[in-house]
Amino acid sequence: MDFTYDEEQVALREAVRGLLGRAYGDFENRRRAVADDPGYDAATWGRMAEMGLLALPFAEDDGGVGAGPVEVGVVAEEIGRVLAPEPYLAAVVLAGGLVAALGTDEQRAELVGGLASGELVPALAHAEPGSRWSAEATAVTAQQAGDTWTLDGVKEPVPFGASADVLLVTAALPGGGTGVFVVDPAADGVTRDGYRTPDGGRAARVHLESATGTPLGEAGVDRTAEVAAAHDATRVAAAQQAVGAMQVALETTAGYLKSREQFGVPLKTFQALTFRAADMYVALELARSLALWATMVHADPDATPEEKADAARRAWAQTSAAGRHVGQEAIQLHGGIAMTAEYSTGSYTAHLTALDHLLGDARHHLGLLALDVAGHGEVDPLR
Amino acid sequence: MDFTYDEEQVALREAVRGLLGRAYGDFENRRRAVADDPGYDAATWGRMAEMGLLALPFAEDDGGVGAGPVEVGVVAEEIGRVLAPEPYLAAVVLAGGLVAALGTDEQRAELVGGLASGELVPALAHAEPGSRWSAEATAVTAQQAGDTWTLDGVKEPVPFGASADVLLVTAALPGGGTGVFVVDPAADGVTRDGYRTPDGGRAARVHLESATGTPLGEAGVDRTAEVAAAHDATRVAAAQQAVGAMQVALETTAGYLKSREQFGVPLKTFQALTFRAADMYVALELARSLALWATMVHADPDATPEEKADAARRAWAQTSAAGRHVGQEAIQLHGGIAMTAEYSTGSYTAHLTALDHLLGDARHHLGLLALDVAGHGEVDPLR
Amino acid sequence: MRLHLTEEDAAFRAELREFFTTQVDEDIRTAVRDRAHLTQEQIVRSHRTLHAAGLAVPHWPAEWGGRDWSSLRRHLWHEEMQRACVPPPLAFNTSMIGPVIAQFGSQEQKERFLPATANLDIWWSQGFSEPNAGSDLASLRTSAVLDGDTWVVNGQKTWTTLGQYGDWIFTLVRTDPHVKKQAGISMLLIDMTSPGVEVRPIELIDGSHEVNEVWFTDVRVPSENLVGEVNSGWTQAKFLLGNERVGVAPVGATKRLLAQIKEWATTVTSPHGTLLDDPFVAARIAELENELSALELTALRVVAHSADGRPHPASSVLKLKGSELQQAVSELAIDVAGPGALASGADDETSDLPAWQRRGTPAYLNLRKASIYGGSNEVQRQIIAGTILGL
Amino acid sequence: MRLHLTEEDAAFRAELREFFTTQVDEDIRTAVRDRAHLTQEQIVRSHRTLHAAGLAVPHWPAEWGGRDWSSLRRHLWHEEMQRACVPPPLAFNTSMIGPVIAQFGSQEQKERFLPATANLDIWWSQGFSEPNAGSDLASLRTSAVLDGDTWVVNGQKTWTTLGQYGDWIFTLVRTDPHVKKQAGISMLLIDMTSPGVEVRPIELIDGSHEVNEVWFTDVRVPSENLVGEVNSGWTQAKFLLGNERVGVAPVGATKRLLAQIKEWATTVTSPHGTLLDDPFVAARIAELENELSALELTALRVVAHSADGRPHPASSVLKLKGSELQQAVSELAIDVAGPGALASGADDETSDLPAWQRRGTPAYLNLRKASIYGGSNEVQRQIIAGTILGL
Repeated sequence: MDFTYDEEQVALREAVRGLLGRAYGDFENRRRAVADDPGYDAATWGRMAEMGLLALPFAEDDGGVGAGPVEVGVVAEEIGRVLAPEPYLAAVVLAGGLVAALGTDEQRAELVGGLASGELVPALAHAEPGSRWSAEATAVTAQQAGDTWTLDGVKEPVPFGASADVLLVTAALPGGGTGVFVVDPAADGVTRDGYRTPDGGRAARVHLESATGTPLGEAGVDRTAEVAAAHDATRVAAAQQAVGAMQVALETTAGYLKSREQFGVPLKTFQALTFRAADMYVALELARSLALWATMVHADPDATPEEKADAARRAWAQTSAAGRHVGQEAIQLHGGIAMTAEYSTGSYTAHLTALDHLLGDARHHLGLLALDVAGHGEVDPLR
Repeated sequence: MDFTYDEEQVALREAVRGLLGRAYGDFENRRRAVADDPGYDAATWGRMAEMGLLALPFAEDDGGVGAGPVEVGVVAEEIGRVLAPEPYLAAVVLAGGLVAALGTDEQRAELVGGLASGELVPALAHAEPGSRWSAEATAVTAQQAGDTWTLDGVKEPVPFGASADVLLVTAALPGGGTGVFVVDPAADGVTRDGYRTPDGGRAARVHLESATGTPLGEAGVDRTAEVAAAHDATRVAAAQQAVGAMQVALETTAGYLKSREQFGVPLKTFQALTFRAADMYVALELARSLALWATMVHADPDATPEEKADAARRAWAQTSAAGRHVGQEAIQLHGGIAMTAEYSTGSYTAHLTALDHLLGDARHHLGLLALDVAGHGEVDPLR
Repeated sequence: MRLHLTEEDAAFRAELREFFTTQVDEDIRTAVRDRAHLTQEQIVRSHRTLHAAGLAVPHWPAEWGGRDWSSLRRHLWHEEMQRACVPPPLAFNTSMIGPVIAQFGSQEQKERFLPATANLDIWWSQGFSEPNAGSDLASLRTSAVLDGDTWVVNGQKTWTTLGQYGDWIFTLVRTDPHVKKQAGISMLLIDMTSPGVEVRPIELIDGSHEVNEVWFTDVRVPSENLVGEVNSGWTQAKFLLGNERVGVAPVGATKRLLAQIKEWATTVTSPHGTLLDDPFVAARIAELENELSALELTALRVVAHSADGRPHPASSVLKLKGSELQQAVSELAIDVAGPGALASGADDETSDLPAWQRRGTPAYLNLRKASIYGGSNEVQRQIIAGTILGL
Repeated sequence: MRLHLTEEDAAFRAELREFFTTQVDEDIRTAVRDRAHLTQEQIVRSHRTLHAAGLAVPHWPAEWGGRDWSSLRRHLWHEEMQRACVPPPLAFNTSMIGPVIAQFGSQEQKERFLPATANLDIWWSQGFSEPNAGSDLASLRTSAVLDGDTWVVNGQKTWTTLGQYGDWIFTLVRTDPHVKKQAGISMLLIDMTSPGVEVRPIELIDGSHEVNEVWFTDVRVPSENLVGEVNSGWTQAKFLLGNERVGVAPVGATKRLLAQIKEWATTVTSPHGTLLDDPFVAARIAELENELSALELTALRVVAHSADGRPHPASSVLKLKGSELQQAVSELAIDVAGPGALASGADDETSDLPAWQRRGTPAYLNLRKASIYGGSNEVQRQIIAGTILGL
């Protein structure tokens, strides 16, 4: 068991930190980037592509660089540190991961290749009004007529759904199960309404009315398991993204306590505040440990889908709870200044909260873990 | 709505405080009293009888003084303040309350009269190994042969069961339901094994083997509701007892923070400690409010059994949770000294914990309240 | 000890309930229920409806529209208003500057300001906080220098809530820089249309614009607009800040939101049936309901003991626990909303998700302020530890 | 990044697991599993079984019985021991005074004490804390005055765990009252059979006798029993207290107890089936399991970064969270026990309730100490805030 990055991974981290630091080290740049659609900076996205970041998890044959969850986690943590608004989780890990898992050779070449080069941003349209982090689609249905599949219903919220160049849409299959379809957003019957998410991100309602879709991979096969696996991979990367965000939220808070004076003394004179900062550190480090562990489980070629799902759930439950704690305390320990959009801290809190809504909050996942406590004795993370 | 005691109630409180202060104002006296069986001071019990405290809730016709839950609550709070070990809750509120509710004229005259005068201490043998704060008896069974009822099985833990002069034993009736029987502890087939509880109180195993019992009140009638009601009344009194205990635990802690020096300054210099004392105060005051409110509901002649049960559950859930919080923090804010039996604070924590085991902890009662949240809109305590 | 309201108080409560649920315009109550932002016009209209019925300033002196109610009745009034989704009358006018002018103002000031303040003909803003003061209010720097009959004001105030609608602003200004900091402060009333007054919006983390910076550059204020004696402002500030006994904890609104969350939860499916059947959600609701009952009853106890006009020190319990529960319930709302809580930027035209889901996160983020402003929860703990526990 | 143990480490672990579960006497492991108090004889027997296999002092210098293991292996050793219900070797000997003597002692002291210490032929007690010092260890007052070749010791120590079994006691004493308080302290080894040494029991709130006061009245100690230089005791104390890297958080024992609680919960009926089917109980278990995994992995991270022999500042995280979780699991145990937790004074003869129910409350009360001793959780927060966050 070893928690340290190798030299290449350290070099990757430094490179990403450099790129994103230049882009968003000044928080005003981040505010500007999220102010207008598409909610991120296309030039930064392009530079991420040039650096190969968008190609990281994909096979070399598909245009990727054949790295894995560890490298993706490195990128995600750096994204979290500066709240880079680019749709890395949504496009690369979630949508890209599903294409890599299911797509035909041609689809992988086109979609993964386009994604890796920065030319094509995919989005996964999976959530439906009323659904709650389920891996199944029910409200959107797919109908087959000959070789043609048509989709009907509403997908919402779809992360970065309004600006995506291609949509992957999940739908209930006529014979049961959930299929995944590639949909051209410009096609007839597709209507998109985009809006902001609470953290300055973007989501959309995608309305499908007899919209044509191409099955991703073999037609008519239930893909619930693959949809779930893509979300689990996203939870693991999101956990590292949240760790990066919490780290900076804590550093900023500690810095404020050191520099800010009140009643004639620095705030750090008030032990009730510094002790709470210490508790934030504890929450962060515990979450970091589970996030790194889950990354290793996902990087392990021998890990079963069940083990990966369990690791993702555990890591995300811990990180999500820590994110609430750290996000809330970061604002409280600052006071009013952190309530303003101009100051960065509140945006970290908003982002940590938004990740919960994308992937399921701690209570949701603990509830699922609770169903299984009778099935094992001790939990042993050490393999 | 009025939370203030009237003059007579204030006078009662002062009188009880005087009596119990003389008995246990010096904590060493309490240690001595609980060191030997029966675990309390018979002389103090006698003085409580002389003052009429043991007669408070009972009808004048039965030898009581016709007061009610408010006066009982006054006594309970004072008991809590000094951790008086006398079996007031167990004998007067729980066992006595059941006799008053169910007993025939003769039984009430004998048992309530004896209790009120201090000559006879009853105990309710209801819990069974494996049961969990249920109002039903299942493991102990009652058999009828002619006019004779015999009881079989084990009751445990029975509060003050080894020293009680008379036992009230609940048992599953042949026709279903739970009956209550008066059992002479000296009778054939009754074996008692007493022991200490974690707070210096006493409990016992009562083994019944074809032991003769006299039905309390009419024979063969299901008394589950009355057993539940007696426990609910006990929860309300226990809530006020816990409030008294928490009050003193907090006062003692605050006093310690003021007087104790470390690193050359008083402990109260450390804001992280004083803020936690403030949180203890908040927990105490919120619990006090619900405890007093529940007492008023129980004192209200128009309140239904359901309303009384609900009020008891709410008050006790809040008080129990506050007791954990205050009890744990009282020790932590003191440090090692509060771990010793010689110092009072740890005993307050132990007593607050023991009350949980007698009456059900906060989680248990919140679980039951949770089953009912769909049944109402807002909770409105104001009548 | 008495559980029930007296017959008279019960009738009083019933009458208020009837009024609030029938006489205040439905569009306003709907907006409150749906957690929408109220327009300025709605706030004014609601306020005037209350005032016309004598329900905007009941706690003022009778001479200026007060009703001489018991503390209990004021509590009932406040709770019934929240329960009925009626926005309370504008606090800057009715709870803050009105009572101060009534207590400390000259007869001319009373006549000039109190009727207009009561009817919201003047919209008052608060100019107390400054950028570098935080909870340390007395360290304020905005200065007022006397020039003949006129005070010349320079400086900056911040966190001025709804200052964009303000006609007048009541300020604390430093009128003597040479004495101990509390001793050199005065309270000055400033017409916000005066030259040199500039209001700049502050965007909050939920994207809302509800607070502002207010800048004063050589603003000339007639000396008659100073309240009470020169350099007595700290007295008036303490009076104003300590004046809040009733309504310091938003129990009624929090209870109402919790009840709404239960309804919303029944519309979400879960593996257990609806989300209200989910044992974790139900347990969290049960716990919050119990805590809110305890808080409400504590408020009633505090109300009963503050008849002498001084705030009960336990008011700090209400503020502390009240804001914690308000935040906890707002957090439950987003957990129940689930993925729909991402759609904060959507409206009815662009989203199929219900409004309560979309509005949850901004409200949650916005309410982080509840434990910061009006005396942060750290200040409240300090008060409890110091004043009540003697620490 | 590597998830798996190396083949060698995995084999190492398997070997230890085999040893602990087959070679340590069953009566000892059963007593630990049932949360019973161990007798002195059991502690000694278990310790010697470990030492005979080279498993009592693996972290000592190889010359004195150490094994030169990696930090990871020492972690595995400690966890497997707890998992198998094997009491760890006596910490006073193996983690405290042994390493100090090995580092600072004279050759004579090493030869005289280390083999006997490793084999528990000498039972050491700790004499650091004093009644009025609390976490402020350096303010100690017990004095040692040189009289020829002999130190004369007077004063009082407290919280001496298992001092009733002690043969020798290692103490911090003030040997120079005229310098800054840390500078005048020395470490002295005292034979507890010396005239003037008195051990008095302290009863704890769970009724147990595990700590003691130790009084010294004109106790004469040969000067050869002073460790290191005179007045260098603070150095040795810091070394001793900072020496704990492995095992600072009792993860293994807490995990084991939690797994046992699950088994116990299946024997209790609830409206949902067994108590393990109760969703609140199950959710609390799931949360604790996850927190314990996070703690265990954090311990592994800390272990990996403490190879230089200095404690990682994040050790404070382990102590803080480790004691919190230990306490939380002990609290869950009494909640699962329910009414049976009242029967703490009963034994198998007098009770039909299972032992785990009867032993829950004393253990819960006893473990309140976990966040107080060995550096209270307040001290740990201070370390985290100061050393790690720079506050």
